[in-house]
Amino acid sequence: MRPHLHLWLIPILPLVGAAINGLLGRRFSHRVVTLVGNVFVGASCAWAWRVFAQFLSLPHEMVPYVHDYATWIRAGSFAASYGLYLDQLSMVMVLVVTSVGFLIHIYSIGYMAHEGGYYRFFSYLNLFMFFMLTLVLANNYLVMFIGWEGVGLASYLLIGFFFLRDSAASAGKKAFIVTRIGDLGFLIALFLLIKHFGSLDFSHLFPAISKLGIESAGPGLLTAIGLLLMTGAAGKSAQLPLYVWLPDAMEGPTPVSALIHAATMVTAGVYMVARSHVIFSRAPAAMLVVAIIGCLTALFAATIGMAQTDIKKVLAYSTISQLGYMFLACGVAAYSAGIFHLMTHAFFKGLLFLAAGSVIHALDGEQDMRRMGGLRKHIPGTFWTMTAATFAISGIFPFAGFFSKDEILWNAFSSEHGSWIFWAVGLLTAFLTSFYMFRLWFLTFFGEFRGIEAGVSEHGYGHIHESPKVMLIPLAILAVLSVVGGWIGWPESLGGVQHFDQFLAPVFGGHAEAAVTAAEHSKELLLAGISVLAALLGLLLAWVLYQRRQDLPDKIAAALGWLYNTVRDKYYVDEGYAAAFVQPLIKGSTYILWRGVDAGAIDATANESAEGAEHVSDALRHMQSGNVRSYAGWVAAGAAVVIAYMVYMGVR
Amino acid sequence: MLELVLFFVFGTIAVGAAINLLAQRHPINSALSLIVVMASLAALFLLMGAEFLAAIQVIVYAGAIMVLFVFVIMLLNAGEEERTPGSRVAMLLGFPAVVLLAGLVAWTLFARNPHPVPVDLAGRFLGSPAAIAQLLFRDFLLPFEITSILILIAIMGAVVLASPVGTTTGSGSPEQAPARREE
Amino acid sequence: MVPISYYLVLSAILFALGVVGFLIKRNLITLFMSIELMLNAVNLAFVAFAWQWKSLNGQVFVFFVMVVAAAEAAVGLAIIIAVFRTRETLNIDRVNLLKL
Amino acid sequence: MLSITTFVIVTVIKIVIALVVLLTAVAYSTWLERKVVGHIQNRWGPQRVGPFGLLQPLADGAKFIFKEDLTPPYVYKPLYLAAPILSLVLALTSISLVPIGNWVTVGGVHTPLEITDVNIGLLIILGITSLSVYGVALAGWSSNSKYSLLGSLRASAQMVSYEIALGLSLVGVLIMSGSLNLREIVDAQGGHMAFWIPRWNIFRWPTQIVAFFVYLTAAFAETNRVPFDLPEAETELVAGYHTEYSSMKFAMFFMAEYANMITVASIATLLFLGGWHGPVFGPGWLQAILPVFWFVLKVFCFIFLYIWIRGTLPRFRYDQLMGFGWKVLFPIAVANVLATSLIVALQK
Repeated sequence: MRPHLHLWLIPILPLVGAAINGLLGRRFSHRVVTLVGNVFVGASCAWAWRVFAQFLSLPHEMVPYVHDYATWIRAGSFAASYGLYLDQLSMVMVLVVTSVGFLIHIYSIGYMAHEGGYYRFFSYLNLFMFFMLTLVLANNYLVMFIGWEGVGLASYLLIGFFFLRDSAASAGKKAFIVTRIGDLGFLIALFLLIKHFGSLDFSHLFPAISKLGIESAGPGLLTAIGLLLMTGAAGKSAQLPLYVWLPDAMEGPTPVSALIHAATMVTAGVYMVARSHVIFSRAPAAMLVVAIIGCLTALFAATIGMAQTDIKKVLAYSTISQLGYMFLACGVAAYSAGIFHLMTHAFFKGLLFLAAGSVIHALDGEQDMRRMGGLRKHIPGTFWTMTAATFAISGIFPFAGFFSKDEILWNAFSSEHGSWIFWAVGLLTAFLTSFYMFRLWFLTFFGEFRGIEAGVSEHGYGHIHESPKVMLIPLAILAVLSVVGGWIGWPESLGGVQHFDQFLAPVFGGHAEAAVTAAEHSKELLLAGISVLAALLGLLLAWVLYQRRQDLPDKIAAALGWLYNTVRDKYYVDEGYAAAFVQPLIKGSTYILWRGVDAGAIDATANESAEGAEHVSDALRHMQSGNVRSYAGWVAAGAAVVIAYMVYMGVR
Repeated sequence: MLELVLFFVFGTIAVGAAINLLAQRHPINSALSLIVVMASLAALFLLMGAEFLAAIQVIVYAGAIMVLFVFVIMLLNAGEEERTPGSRVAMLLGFPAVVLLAGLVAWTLFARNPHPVPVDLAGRFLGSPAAIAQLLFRDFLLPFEITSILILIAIMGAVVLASPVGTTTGSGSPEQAPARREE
Repeated sequence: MVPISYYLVLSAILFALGVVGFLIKRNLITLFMSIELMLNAVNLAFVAFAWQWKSLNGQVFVFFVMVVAAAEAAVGLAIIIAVFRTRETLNIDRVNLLKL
Repeated sequence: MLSITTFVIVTVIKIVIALVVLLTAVAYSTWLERKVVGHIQNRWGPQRVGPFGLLQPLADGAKFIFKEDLTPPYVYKPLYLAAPILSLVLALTSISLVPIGNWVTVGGVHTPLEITDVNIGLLIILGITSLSVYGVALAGWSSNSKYSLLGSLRASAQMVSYEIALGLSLVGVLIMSGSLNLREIVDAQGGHMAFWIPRWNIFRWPTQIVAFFVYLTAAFAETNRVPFDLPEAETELVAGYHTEYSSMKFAMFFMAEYANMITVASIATLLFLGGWHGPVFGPGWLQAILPVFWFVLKVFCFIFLYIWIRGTLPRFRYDQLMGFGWKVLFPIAVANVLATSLIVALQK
């Protein structure tokens, strides 16, 4: 008899929380809202861990553990059900999402304490958790798509949380619409799947696809599906060319940026690609595209990140480039590496955002790094956690980032899909990453505080205050995680055991167990060394520029001139999109649709018909003589006509 | 044979009374002739074996509703109806329509099926109270209840409407009587 | 042996007479009576059909028609009383305020 | 099944007999009334005409016939004339459905002791009684006098109201015997229960006793008898709806009233008191006669009760009358219907 691990509890609990807070929260006290908002997520997190325990002891033939709860759509041969699908991959995702999510919830208690719409915030956050877990646990693409759209909705709501601020509202809209473009591709991919395989159920779909051969000869059906899926993923995970919404999404509260736009939602694309690895691994062309896109995005975003001055913007671009890494991993069929990096990234990037939030909180909402500095002494807790995260993301041994990033780079170099170009770009990106991260680090925490002479927040200096415990504790936990989190993926080359790869092996096939020779090991070690070197180089450069010779950066910027401006202004991509797509759309809808169709045709017909009716009725109203018997006459006539018609029809 | 004779007797009575209803100028006479129509219809119902309906027809229609009419006529002391210029529409439009109606129906019934099926009297006492009750309280229970509620509302409406402004007592009970009769 | 069509014709005649009454009479109460006459005609048709098809539903319908007629009479006559109280007349041609 | 002709002949004969018997019964119930009320009021009542004034009814009849038949001015003639006839006719018609005994065979003709045996007899009788309102109403209205009008309005309102209680009080019996045919209802009451109590409906369950009294009261009101004789409350309305009537027309109303009393009495007998059931013994002719005798006896007792009450009870006030009808009798009757149906359902 199969043990029934009640999976449904994991998504439902946050939904309940969201419902309670959303419907009744307005009347609740601050304390109650806090309680409701966190207890349910905490419960779902705890349950997730319990499920994990059971899952490990689950007999081998029962993995993946699938459970259908109800039939949703039944149209002819096609059927979709509300079902949950638990295998190692989704297990990892569930754990990451619930744990990080729970930590960030706790953090938000402190961060949002003084904001309006407190209950609204927690209700949205819980809602997001529900949709994210649905996405992760779905047992067919349709339910996954619900979660997919749902997290989009939640992110829209949360980005526009301060909806009174116009920039926030428009940022929310931007995120929503840009993601839509990708979702269209996703949808079409789903239609193709339905058309050719008649089902969206993972447990039907993947075996069916595995029977097909590899489309090495030339692009075919699977390639098309893969590319379309990649479009969706690019939209959701902010890859080229659809990354533009993520930086603007920083308008939302910082916990939101941490949870949705760093740790979980934006990685949904990676998860989806990994989930569909069966399709991709049979479509080399698609995989190549994925790898290239990932690679380019990583580099591109990293370069932009170098020149940003807004602390959250920097983190946003670094998120994009890290996501690029993950796609690169998927593109070279190193899915487990991608997921590994996803996990570690969730730790340290979440931490980075939270710490940044703590800094902003300390400075009463100041986000510009040029007006920070010397905060090390004022907010030590934040500083130390931030430090851990910075080292982690820069991939310095033995922090978490090192292992995941290094595994990606190694695979990019070694796997049959990879090539040294990918590796080179990856390495360059790693260097840039560590540079801009340490730039941020130095600018924020070292030197002396530049807030006063800049004249912003005139009472800033005295008011720099460390964040409350409720914010520091999650920081601490995440800091620990971003230090040790990577060790479960300790590569053999360093005499460790790849627990992570082995855990995920059943899902992605056993390429992790590829017999690797000592030569391979030495090569891998060499590459690892190089990447660490690059990271240290970045650290050094940042130290030189922003600690020793603080006049240099402006000189360099002046020297580089237009190049620097281009990078600082994000390559004018937004402006380009505006000119290419947005303006034509606005013009067209203004002149053709609005003035022409709506006002010219639709309204006109409505008005004209109304006036005609008025005239007619004006003529007819004299029938209303008020004489009942004349009415009776009309009725009789009408009856006669009806009867006559019926008789006529009967006769014919 | 006997049925045919009875049919023609009562049918002629009904039609005659109906015509009288129109011809009379005093409402009370019209009311009485309408009662006659109803009585003869009750007889026709009996011919068709709807004995329960026949009784009900007499009790409810003749015994209750028409009593109401007579009451109202008495209370309002309605006299001969005065001659006022009617409406042209009623004359020019209504009458042709009526004629057309009657003509069409007659034509349909005769010209369309020239050999009317004679119905055997096997279903003699088809409408025995028991049978009707079976139908009424089993298949048509919901409509039945709804109509009873309708009646209740009608009673209240009648009381409210008919009672002089301010008071709600007054000419209540006569209006209520026939309505209550159904329950 | 009465053919059903006879009954139907009779009911048609009665109905037509009712309509005519509604058209020519002026007294509110008499108009009401014409309506009742039409209802009765319809009842006759119902019973005739019920007889023809050996099904009681027609008769049950007549029952309901009667009930509704009773309610209608109660309310309608009350209305007539109210009208008489305000307009001091029962002549339908004098009760014609409801117009443009 | 008889042939049409014999059927018609037999029916005509029965009608004649019924008329004669009924009219004499009516006549002598008036005599009885005067006698009994007289003795109740410590008088002798009619004495002169014949022994014990037994010929008094004939004398009255003669008087009515020879009295001047005057029609007051300003009456609405057709209805003024039609009203009394209408009420009398209706009163007599309702009798025609009342069985007074079993089937009998006279000269090879097997026929029931009633004019016609209809299987919804009771419904038809109720219908006819409901029509009898018109007689009163039209009389009062047509004779164009305020006394008559008031009287008739009261009378009709009263009859219409109490008719409901009347009908509902019968429903219990109908539920028990499951038929609307008077004969079947009576047959259902044959035999006796424990302790030699006859199986009459009134004894079947206590609820039926209640029903019987409801019927009794309603019947008094239906027939406009004391204590419900407001329509002809001499002190206020002279003589109510027949104030303006004289001689034969008045006599018709008079006869109608008593005929109605007899009808009501016989219905009570049939429905509650077991109809013609009673100890039957002796030779064949006696066995043939006895049921009829029992029936007549019961009806007589009922009529005596009528008169007795008239002699004893005072008259209600009109609002009391209406209130009693609607607020007391009607609910009791409904409750009785519910209770009886419940009992029957439980017995099934």
